Amino acid sequence: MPQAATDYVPHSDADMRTMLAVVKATSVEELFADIPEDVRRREPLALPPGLSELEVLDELRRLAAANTPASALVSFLGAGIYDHYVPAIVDTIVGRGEFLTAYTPYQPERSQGVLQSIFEFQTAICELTGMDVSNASMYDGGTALAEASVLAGSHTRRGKVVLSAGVHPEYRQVLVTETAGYGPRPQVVDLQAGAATDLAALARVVGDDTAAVVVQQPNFFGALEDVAAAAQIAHAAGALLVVVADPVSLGLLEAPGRLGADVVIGEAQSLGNAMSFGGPGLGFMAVAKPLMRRIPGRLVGQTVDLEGKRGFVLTLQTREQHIRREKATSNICSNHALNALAALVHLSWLGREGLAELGLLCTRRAAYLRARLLELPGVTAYTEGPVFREFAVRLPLPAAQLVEALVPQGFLAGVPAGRFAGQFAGPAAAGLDDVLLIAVTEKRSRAQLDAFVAAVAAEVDHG
Amino acid sequence: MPQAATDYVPHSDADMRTMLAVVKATSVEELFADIPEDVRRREPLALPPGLSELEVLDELRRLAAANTPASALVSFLGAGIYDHYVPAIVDTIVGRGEFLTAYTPYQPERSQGVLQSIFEFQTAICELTGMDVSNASMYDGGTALAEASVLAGSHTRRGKVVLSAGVHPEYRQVLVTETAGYGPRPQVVDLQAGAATDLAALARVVGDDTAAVVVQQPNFFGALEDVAAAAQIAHAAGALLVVVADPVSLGLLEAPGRLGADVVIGEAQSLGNAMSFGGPGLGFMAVAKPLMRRIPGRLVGQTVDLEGKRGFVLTLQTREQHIRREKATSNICSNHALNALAALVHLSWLGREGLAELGLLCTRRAAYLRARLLELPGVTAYTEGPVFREFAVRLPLPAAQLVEALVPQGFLAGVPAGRFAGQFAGPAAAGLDDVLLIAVTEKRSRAQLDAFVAAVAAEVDHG
Amino acid sequence: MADAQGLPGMDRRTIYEKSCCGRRAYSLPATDVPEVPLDDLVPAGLRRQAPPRLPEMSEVDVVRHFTGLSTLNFGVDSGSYPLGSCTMKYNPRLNETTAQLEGFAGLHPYQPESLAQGAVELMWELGEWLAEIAGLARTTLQPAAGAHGELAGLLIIRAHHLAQGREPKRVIIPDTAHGTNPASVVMAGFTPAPVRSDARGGVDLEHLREVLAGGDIAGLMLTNPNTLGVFDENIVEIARLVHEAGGLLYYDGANSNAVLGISRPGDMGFDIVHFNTHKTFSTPHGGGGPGAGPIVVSAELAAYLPVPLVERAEDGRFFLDYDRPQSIGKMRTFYGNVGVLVRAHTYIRGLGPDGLRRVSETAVLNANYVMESLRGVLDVPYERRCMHEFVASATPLKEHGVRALDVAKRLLDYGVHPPTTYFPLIVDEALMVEPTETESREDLDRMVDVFRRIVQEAHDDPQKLLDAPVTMPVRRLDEAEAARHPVLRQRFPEDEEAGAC
Amino acid sequence: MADAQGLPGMDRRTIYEKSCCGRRAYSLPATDVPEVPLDDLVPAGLRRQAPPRLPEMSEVDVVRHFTGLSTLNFGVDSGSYPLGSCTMKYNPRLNETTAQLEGFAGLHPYQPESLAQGAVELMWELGEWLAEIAGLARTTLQPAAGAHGELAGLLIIRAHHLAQGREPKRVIIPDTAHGTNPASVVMAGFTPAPVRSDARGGVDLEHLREVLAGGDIAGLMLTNPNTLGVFDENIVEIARLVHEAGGLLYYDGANSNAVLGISRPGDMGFDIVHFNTHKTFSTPHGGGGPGAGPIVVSAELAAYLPVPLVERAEDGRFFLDYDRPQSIGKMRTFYGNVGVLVRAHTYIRGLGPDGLRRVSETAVLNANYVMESLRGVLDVPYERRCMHEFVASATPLKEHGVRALDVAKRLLDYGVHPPTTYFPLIVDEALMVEPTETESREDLDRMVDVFRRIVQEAHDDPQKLLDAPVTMPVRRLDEAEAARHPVLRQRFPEDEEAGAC
Ligand SMILES: Cc1ncc(COP(=O)(O)O)c(C=O)c1O
Ligand SMILES: Cc1ncc(COP(=O)(O)O)c(C=O)c1O
Repeated sequence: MPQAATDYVPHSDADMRTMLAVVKATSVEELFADIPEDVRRREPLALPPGLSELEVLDELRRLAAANTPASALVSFLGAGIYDHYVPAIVDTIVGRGEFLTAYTPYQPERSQGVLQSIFEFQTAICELTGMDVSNASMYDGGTALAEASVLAGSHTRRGKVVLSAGVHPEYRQVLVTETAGYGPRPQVVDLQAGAATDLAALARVVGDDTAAVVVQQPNFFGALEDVAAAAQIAHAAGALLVVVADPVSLGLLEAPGRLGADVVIGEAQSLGNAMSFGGPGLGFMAVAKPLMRRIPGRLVGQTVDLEGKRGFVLTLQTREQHIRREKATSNICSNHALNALAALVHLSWLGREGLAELGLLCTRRAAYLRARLLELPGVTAYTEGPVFREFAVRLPLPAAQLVEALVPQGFLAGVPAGRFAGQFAGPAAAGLDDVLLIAVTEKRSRAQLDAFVAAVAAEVDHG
Repeated sequence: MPQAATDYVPHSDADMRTMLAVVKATSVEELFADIPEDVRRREPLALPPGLSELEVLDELRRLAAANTPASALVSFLGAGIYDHYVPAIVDTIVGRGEFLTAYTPYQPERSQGVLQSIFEFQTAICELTGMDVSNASMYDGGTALAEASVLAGSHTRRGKVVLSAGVHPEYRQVLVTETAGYGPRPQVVDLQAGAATDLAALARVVGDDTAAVVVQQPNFFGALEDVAAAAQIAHAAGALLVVVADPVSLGLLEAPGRLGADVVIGEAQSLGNAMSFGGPGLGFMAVAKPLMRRIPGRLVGQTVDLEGKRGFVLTLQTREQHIRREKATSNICSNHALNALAALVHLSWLGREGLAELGLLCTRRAAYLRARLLELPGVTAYTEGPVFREFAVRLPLPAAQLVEALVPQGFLAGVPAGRFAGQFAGPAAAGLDDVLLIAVTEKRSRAQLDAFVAAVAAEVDHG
Repeated sequence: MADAQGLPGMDRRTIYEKSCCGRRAYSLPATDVPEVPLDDLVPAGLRRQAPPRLPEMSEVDVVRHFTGLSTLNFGVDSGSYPLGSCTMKYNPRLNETTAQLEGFAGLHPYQPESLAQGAVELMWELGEWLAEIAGLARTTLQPAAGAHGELAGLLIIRAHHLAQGREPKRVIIPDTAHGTNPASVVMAGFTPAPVRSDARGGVDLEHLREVLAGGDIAGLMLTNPNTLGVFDENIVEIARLVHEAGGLLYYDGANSNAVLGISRPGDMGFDIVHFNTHKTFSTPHGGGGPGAGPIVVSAELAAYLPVPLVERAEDGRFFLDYDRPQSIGKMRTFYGNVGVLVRAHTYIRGLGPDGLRRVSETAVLNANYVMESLRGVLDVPYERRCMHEFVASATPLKEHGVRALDVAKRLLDYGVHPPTTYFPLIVDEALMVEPTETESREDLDRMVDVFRRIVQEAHDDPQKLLDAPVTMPVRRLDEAEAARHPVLRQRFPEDEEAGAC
Repeated sequence: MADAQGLPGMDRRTIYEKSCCGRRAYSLPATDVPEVPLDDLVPAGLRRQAPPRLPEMSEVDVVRHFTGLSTLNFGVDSGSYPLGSCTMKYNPRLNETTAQLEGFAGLHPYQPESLAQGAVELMWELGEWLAEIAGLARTTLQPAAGAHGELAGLLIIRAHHLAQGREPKRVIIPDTAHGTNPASVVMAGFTPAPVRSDARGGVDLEHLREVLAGGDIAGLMLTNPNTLGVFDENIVEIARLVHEAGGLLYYDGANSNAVLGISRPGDMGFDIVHFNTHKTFSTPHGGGGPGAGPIVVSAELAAYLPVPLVERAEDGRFFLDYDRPQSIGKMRTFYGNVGVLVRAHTYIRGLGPDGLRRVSETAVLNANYVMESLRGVLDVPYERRCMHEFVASATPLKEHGVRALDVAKRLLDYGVHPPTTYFPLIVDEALMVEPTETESREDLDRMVDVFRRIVQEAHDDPQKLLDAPVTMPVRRLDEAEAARHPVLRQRFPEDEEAGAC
């Protein structure tokens, strides 16, 4: 009988008969006798029939071909997901079956590979952020923020968390949704003109009910915040400072830990991971030593075996749900370990100098593009002051319209800020529809930047 | 200093200094003192400057994008290279660094992986071909044919090899070129109408000067040859029978070994290997036991270690150039081991039943397409009788013209036989320009075949 | 220098310990824009003082380091992995091929929807399929894992009650439940109300009635089959009772591998279901993740699903719908672990309804086969058929001074990955065995044989188990020490005393 | 069942021994055309009687089998691999990425040239680059490996002489030459004329003059630096002498890694050069191949290059030129190992002229560094600088009953791949060490340290070397037995006696 659908079950018919005999059943049906008849399904599921491997691939190629991926265009999209170059070695390593097809390392003696890699990842995150303790990863930036808020609430036993509006609007939405029944209530502080956080307003709302202050660096519009000042405000009120950090920026920008952060979270997709329509990315969280026993998720620690040889294990598991159940610091169980491995490989490839180089190249090119765009008639600065690799400009036409117009020329001009209009208020919220968020990675050559400026110029002239 | 080109050299400047000190040199220059000044190059090579990894990838993507690969079209191209489906596991396995980046297994104790896999490959080839001994691979089908001819010459000490014109014309050309100074002289026997070898003519030219008779099954135009009859003719004259076999056909067609072949060679690209513009493919060679010590290339054999445990080693190396130098059976050193591994994985995935299933599916679809095409006005059979997955038809217009005409509709209609016109004579050579060679793999669904027939019909009407 | 040991991965230095000043693997494009002084770009005050001490290595060093590490690890590709409740089945490589197609992997979440129609179609289709498999109405693909799906589901339960002006607090959870269930309950703002299991391993109906009688019931979370591997025959009655009490039923789908096409949670009476694609739908677990935890809800609850919801318009176009006023909000940035979802889609598309059914039939057969073969070897507490997994107990070995953990460690020496040992809590010295459907009879026989041997060893020479493992890169590791003196990151020499690398 | 051994790859059954009746991994589209009876398609007489006994396995079994096998293997990715003459440098993964781009991997050789312009451009460009690196005029990319390039080159030498109405028979080959050189000479219809090496390891000029005086000289084949790792300082004189005698000079480019951008064979006086891309240009060797052996020839010899030659037309289009009446013909089916050539192109494009020069500088520095560090530890026969490799001799250890092979086996126990031991023939107990440029100083130090240790062991406890390896999956293998009773394929039980699987 031909095999016309994929099937990963090994048994031949003879195997099935032998095995049924061992379990003293005459049919597979019998094994399901415990399932009451009225909840047994007799008709086949209404799903398309199975396909052979090559047909499945054809079908998935058809679906893939119905997309025009940003990676194939000259893209300036960012706003949380970045098209950085992933070195070729990353996929080779994360594709090795021993990493790819392993579960969480519950048996450390047979899992030293992934355990050591997580230990190394934790170290890398600590080094980048300037913090003492990093966990083995979170789902993404947004959920990491929600967890940070819960952590701050339980640590300070306070009921409010104050967020800069410069924190990614989707992260803020996730925080609101996920902590609806639990953890501190969020309050948002607007941005001032120029897109940096209004620190005076922040200082006004932070008080002794505040569990944490959250700022993002660079913030959603690319503005560089005064993290140290935010730390002062937070700490003066006995609150924690949570910083949402962009790991790629941390070769160039000061480590939040040095500026007073108590918790640093963020999204590290841009290290080693494909954009993949936004997931799976890589949430991370690092904390200062005193918060070590409050951090959610897996932690890997160093220990010794009974001969005194170094090894690595999951540790401080009494924080975790699988041991502590309802007393756990979080419900997170599966995390994004493989994405963390990818990030670690990418960071190892970049190394100490490479990360700084990368940041500098992005910064230079972003600054160049910003300057060129601001020369165009009607284009003005939305983000003011220094930026890292992303900034926003105000256009003389709706940003979404510009994006659409430039697609046929092979450009993805940026992310229209109007998409997030509901998430902003105050001076920075005016006329968001004309604001375009533009990210420049190392993939964008000067030639592309120049061509892009020319294309924008043409549209601006039209408009 | 930024690193603006790829560079796989690990040394820092400090390393270089330390090392130079150890070798008592003050500069790297000094190490090259043995090279006479007049053959030292002082100017840099006139090559484009180095590029960073992402720029190299961009450039190679540009070049790749300047091709429209057959794999992305509805292709009927064959004639030696086939677009069979390669299961996803193949690349995973051959991409594992331990296989990919190993050298020839000179140290068997540390190379059991590749040695065992070659032993398994040799077994698979023996099973497919019905022969006793297979080597670890050859470069490709054409060079394997040249080697087979040399082997036959030295075994029989005769000076002529008689080739059916049904043997791939490029294989024949390679044979002619490579053995110009050494080995038996080739003589070609024409095909009769219907594209099978003219066995009567073959019988006439085979004599006691003949080292070997060579036929291909299925032959270049897809006709099925009477291999047993060819064997009789060869053996009657004391010559060897060399069969050029298509490994994919060997789940369905009789093993040449059972029909009297002394040597079976061929191209196994279609097992597990990308088409890759024709290379690297996978030449193979299998021989009957008495020829074991004449086979060129690597052989892996089973043995035991000093504790009696089974293991595998390169063996009978006294046939080989690295031991026997000018007395070797061949000069081949590097072979196509990784391609052989890919083929082995593919064969293991197909298994006993799968290879037969695959052959049957191709045969059915090819037969269907042939029948449908032959219904079209002016389309007549070139290849007559039963076929496997490939056949030739005579068109009412030049085949190359049809191919060109159908590209915009997404079809690669086949290989125009006119391309090989100079390599044929006799009845089958007449009007080759109108002959199209059409291959149908399992990738071609009935819907595609029907659409193709319709497209051909439209062109035939035009023409 | 280390002693003679020829295999790779034995150099156990960390990547930081292998790092060497001035080495590098990276290359980046040359600066092609004006080299503005750094101070003019980013003021010194914002810039980093000390560089992060990332490793400095050549590319081959990086490759060797991680290749070596991988050989110290164990995956499904390495051998049998009967880790109960984790469904460590074969992860088809086809999934990897499809997920890596640039048309998926290269998509930016904010690119115009018109340029991502294939991805949205895939998500829509997968949602429909999961709804059919669950026997419920609408799907969200956002949750990143099972636990995240639980949280999403519980927030929907919360929204449902709030919409009716109620705010009940208690969510019933059997004592067999996975730790994520109670933890999620707390994170959603509820309190867990535990319910006992009966002698057959199912929910104790008596006790359930008692708990329900306590009122304030928001819902119940149940895994069925549960983590003992038994199917709760009273499920229809349980659902009736909970619904009567005003509660909703949440199905923890971690064990769905037992019932695909055989019994649907929706038909059992559940209102919300999550699937762990990394268990049931073959997406690889990657040493801890990423997975995906899509949830499916009844038609009545669809309004509360997180935004955006994947929709298909009249004209056949696919779109992300944000205009859902009753939605709980957003469960995560962007839309879900799309890369993982492509794999799950690939898997379901290939297997089809018959293949999925065969998965469950075989998973259940395999578990029963191993269970029956182990009767008399280990204790098997519940005298009934199991579903896709079963729990054995190593209690009888205690008299030899041997515990489940020792059995687990000895299994390592025989090349079999140990079963789950840390739960379910209600079985003493539990060994939760889930062979999965992709293990062959030979592999199961070998597994049974190894168990037998080890039990024999426990009788004859228990020290062998206490000493295990002996064939691993490390001997038994001191977990207590790790927790007592946590070392959670590399320490650099200069942290202790000043000095260069 | 095997004894306790927890690591994978230790199940040493072959895939045939693991095979099980009725298992399968494959899936294929359902038959969608009329199911004509098989006899009507292919007559029974042509059909197979007994199926090939391919393994029957599930997909996970196949994956596990080969994953296990891979762990028994050693590649550059596993550690240092100083296999002399083989240039086992790092194989950049970028090469794999580019070679797998569908735009290259999916090309059929007979698709219209207009649809393959990128591939032909790549080949053209690579040909130009290799010509520049060689210091010669035109390239053919057809040869599949070095030995195949040698044959092509010798056939060109043959054609050159024939075109001048001559048919000289002798090709001069130094005693240091690799075995492929004499073997290729024979296959091209020539006879090898050996020439001795002098005390410094170069060609003995006296002897060369004698051999030349014998007349009938077709040419000379030389590796420079040669397989002793020394550069022949007399190369200009050698070339002059051979040319004077009417011969052509063939450069075996296996050792090109020493001279990239530093000295060009064309400038030295050679007429033909082959490169081994799998040595010099970082394409992986794959456990034996595939490689590529492009050759470059002088302008005078270009007419003889095999067809098709890659050409660029006036209008910028690229094409394959078959219209070359003086061509020797075709060296292979189709055009060359294009997949390998893409990798070589990628490598050269990334490194550029400076990077290539740095390759050779570092390769030579590394070799000298190891050689100097080993002086006093092993015998280093030639008291001069080496180029990218050097030959040490284990002769001093003979007094302890230890030979080069024993040193090699002991190296395995220390995780270092041994050097080449089977040649060059003129050094007793040769250990030909080629570190390559991608090994770091630490790795070289470790290598030296291991050598030291082993030599110490040879003095203190030679049995350790004779027993080696002890940490490998197998102990020392009996190669003589393998040759005496060749078992070159799986034997099936039913081959011995009838019986099912
Ligand atoms: C029964 C059960 N529920 C929930 C979970 C949590 O799933 P995830 O790890 O995907 O968050 C698990 C995972 O082990 C489980 O076994
Ligand atoms: C000096 C020398 N010449 C020629 C060759 C043959 O090259 P290939 O293996 O590519 O045929 C080798 C390979 O080892 C070699 O070292």
